[in-house]
Amino acid sequence: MSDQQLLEIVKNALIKSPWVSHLNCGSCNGCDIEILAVLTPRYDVERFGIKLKGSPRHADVLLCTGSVTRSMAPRLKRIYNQMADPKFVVAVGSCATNWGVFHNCYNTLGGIDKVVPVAMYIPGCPPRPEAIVFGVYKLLLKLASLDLEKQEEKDSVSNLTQEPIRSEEVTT
Amino acid sequence: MKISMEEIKKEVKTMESRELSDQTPVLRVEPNRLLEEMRKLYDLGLTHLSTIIALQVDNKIQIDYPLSSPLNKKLAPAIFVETIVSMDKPKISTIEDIYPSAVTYEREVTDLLGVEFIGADHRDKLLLPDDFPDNLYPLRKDYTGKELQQKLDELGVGYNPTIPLKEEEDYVMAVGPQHPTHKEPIRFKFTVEGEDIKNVELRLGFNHRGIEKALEQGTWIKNLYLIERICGICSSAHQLAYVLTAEKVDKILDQVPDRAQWLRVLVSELERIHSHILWYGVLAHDGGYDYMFHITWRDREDVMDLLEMWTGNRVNYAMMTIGGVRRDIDENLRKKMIIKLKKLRKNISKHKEVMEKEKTFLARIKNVGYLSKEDAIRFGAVGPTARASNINFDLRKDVPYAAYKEIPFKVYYRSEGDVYATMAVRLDEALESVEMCLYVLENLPTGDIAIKVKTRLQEGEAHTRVEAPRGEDIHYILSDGKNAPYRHKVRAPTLANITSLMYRFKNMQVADIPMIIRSIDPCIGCMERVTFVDAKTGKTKEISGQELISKANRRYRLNEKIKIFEV
Amino acid sequence: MIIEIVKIFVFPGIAFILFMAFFSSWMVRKIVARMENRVGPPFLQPYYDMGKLLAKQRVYPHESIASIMHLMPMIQLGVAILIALFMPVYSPKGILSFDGDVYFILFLISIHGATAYFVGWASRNPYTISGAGRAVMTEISLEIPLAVSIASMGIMTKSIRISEMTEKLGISMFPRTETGEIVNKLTWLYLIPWTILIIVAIYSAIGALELSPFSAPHAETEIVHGWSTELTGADLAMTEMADMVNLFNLSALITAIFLGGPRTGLIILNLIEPWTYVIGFLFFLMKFLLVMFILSYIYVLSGRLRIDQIISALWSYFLPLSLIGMLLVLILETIGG
Amino acid sequence: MTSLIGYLSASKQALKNLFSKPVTVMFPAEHVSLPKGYRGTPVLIPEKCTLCMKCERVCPTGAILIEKLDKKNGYFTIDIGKCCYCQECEKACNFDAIHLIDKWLTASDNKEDFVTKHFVQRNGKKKEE
Repeated sequence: MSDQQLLEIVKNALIKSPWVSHLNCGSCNGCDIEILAVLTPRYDVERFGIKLKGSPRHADVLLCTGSVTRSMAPRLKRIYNQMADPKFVVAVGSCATNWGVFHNCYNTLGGIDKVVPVAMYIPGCPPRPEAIVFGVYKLLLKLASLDLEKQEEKDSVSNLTQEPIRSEEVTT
Repeated sequence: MKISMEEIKKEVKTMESRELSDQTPVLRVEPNRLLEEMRKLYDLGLTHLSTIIALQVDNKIQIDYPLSSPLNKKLAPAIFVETIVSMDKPKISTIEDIYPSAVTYEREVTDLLGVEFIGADHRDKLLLPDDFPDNLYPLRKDYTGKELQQKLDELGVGYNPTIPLKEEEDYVMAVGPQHPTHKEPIRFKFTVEGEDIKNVELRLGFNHRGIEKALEQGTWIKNLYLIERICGICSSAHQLAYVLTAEKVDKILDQVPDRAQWLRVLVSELERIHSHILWYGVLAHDGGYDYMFHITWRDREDVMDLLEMWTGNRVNYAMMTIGGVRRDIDENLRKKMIIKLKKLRKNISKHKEVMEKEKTFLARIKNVGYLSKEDAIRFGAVGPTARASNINFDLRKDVPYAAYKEIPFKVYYRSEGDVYATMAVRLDEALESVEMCLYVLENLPTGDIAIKVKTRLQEGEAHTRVEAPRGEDIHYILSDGKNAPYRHKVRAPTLANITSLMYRFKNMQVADIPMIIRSIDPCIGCMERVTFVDAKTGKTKEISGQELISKANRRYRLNEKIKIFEV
Repeated sequence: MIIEIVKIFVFPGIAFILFMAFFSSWMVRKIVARMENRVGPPFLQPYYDMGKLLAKQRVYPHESIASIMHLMPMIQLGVAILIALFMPVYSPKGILSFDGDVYFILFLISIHGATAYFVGWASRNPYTISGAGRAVMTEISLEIPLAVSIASMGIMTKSIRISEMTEKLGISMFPRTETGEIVNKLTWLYLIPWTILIIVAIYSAIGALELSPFSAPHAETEIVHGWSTELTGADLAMTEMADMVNLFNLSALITAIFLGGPRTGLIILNLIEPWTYVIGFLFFLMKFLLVMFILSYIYVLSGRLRIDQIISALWSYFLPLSLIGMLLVLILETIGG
Repeated sequence: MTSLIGYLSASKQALKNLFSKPVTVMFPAEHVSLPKGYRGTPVLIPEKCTLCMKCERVCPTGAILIEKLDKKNGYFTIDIGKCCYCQECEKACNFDAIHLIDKWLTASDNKEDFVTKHFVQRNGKKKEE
């Protein structure tokens, strides 16, 4: 099997089984309870293979909420570094997208993208659980349409050729 | 035995006494007599310190201590003790020996306004980031919020901080800021021996955004929505406290139509139902009982639907406005709500039946995290946490606000004091709230839902205490007649309960951590809305051996080997 | 020769075992989801999960011992598959079978706990170390009740070999004369110890699989993900797969020892050889699914006990229970034998 | 067995759930109905807008930005990536020019998708950029 075919399989598997981890970077809890609500029977994201994992090491997608506070910014960066490639960050809520209602608060930095690269933004205050599901679903659609012939898009899916790394970061 | 307000006023030597806009008596005492008078008041029965309100007035710092009594119903409405210190090197004696819960409030004041508390031994940062500059106190009037933001960005606060890679001591288990138990950022540092907890330390401030400072920049209307986002779960409780306080400041509280007051009660009670169901669902999840988590959250969707149908959003309802509420209920919606609430009542009774019987789950929550009645009073526990420790106190009953006077309901309290009792209290309260909602819907008065209010409020100051789902929530506003508050102080229930929480870990195990943390229903978003500054960068403090021993002794005596807020 | 190779690698060997493992993992998740009134994952979900995990990058934390963290999950999977080769699937005899293989399996099951400990220790993280300690404590506590209950079945069937235990289950307790009359009048009393022993065995199996109420080693809300918190990529895939295979193993073991495995029981069919195997396989599947259902039923309807509660439950409740079962078997053997 | 009574009370419900249809709404295949009055995306009707700045003043998040070119012309920008969906702008507007509609599936990988910029001409024709 060629490298290309293998990548194709990996890509498909990733789309069918994104495990998410959740991080509150200083939000009001509104988005957090809606993220928890997507697991529950009414919305049940397990039918898409989405699982909420406690350990960022196991996760593929990091759901971040809230405008990043000055205390959480280094922790967010560190948790992002702990995750294994391929990894994606989704900003949930208006304050995670673009500062939102906290733009006057001195101890906040702004959207998640000021600290780590963001793959998908889900505006809403808070977004409905369906909107969160839709956001993750749209991220997967974006992955599915990646053209693996191109090097940079190939890199974003997998690091198959990469040797296992030793992280300087330890789990908090 | 039960002493009244007039007698209290006679007992205390005051410099002068005045009243807030809402007729709350303020007793101003000299700073050097504060400790003495506070001790006298504690002995007279004013055992509950709600918070410490500090603000800069001209070149002085005014510090208010709202006191009340959970046991003596005559003293349930708060009374303010006030003292004034000068701005340069402000100093005042600590009251943590009398009110242990004052530790957090005092540290908050130290961080935000730079007041030094004489006699208190831990003065590290509580809420502000570690690399926050020294001698910069956000709540002083030197900078506006935007200027402060720019200054901090120039200094690079939060961009390049140093976090230790690993704990230096052995057997330290850190819970948070990212941990599956607690979705919100807070950090507990547990020193464990095998499975037993030996020590616990707490670091707050990960969710500290600086809302109180930002409120001074907004307008009375804009602030409604920032206040709402202090916490997404108890959003309407904060909003209610804010609008009631603003109405008291503007002296229009009695003009607010009845229907508006009843609808305020309705949204608060619906919020309480959803918050309590959420809470015991997550408690079941913490206990590994995922089945109950899913079932309770499935049924919670009903109340979320109700709120969405009425208010247009599932979480931040934006219902309150100064002078009334924003949306009315029509006949069609009222009927729908009654049908859904009756279904909900049946479902909550089912949850109650299962959760109070399942033995593997009960084994996890019974006799875990015990808090006695004496300790609950001493550490200033509020809300369901206090009611689980046999304190019959509910602000809705004892200091009625909005339309609670006209609505019949029962206050539930239990004597066990463990996690099980907090669960049982909340289950009962959720059921009672459904009954209250049904009563409100069936007896809703007709009339307007809001009155027109000017964009600027009158000068004045007022405070309101509201029974949020988690307990007493206090808002204080000082208005100088402009279109924004001069000072707005918020104390959320979690900050009052966190002191008692630290004592609950005694003799417990690692596995009990999530259940005990859950028992007070912590809401970190609520707790850390304030502004705090102080940083000791590069300075090392030398302590002599004698000092160290006396400190250690003091800690041992006061806290029984459990350190609070040592970071 | 070819048949042997097919047996080992295809049916009922490795390919079949992995299929059954993925299937049982999906089954448990689906039953749990449906009991919670949800839809649950699609049928191919475990394949997607494993495919993705195998391709992910491996990250080893600062100061950890990478070789142990890489090797131990592989050992877990290898051991799990080795156990699975002993399971009788279509005929009372598994691929591997020898005298004393029951005790060999018990030994192999305990290896899982030891490897878990090493992974947790090598990760150098307070959560993993705590999880590792809990895994070992649970493993030790459940091993003895499980061993006692299996040994009692051995006494009942007078055998220490899975294939014989499967074959003789019931027959040795119901010895008949040539005309078909039951000799021993006490035989129906054997149902009492049998019930006690199967309950003990099922709870021990739940403990070995780290499911609720004995899920403390993996307690998500306390210690993140227990001993496997720091595993990433292929290492995590190996442990997850080992867990899945073990789910098959323990259900199949209970099916074989307590329910007669692929034996058709009272139904007597005179069929030519391949058809007895097909019928046997179907019977195995039915019993297997029943055990799986009971496992997930207990799993979904119980909370997670604390580690000290687990230990005291297993030592002071299930161990005496299994000993009572054994005693009853011995008494019946003495009186009736 | 350790908790037979507890099991019985929950297991009846669990077994009932097992054989009944799940309550899951099969989003995105199934349509999700929103209640009347849902506070969704704010949308401007440029013909009605008079650039009175009232909504900008009242917006708590700064999601509305009005750049006036002269007395009659200007750009009206709404950034739903900042919006907190409080409906204050709809309430403040005297000309019914801004509305919160029931559009809510707005996720995107590009922040610029959230910004809509309208060219507003008082008593003039609409022109969209």
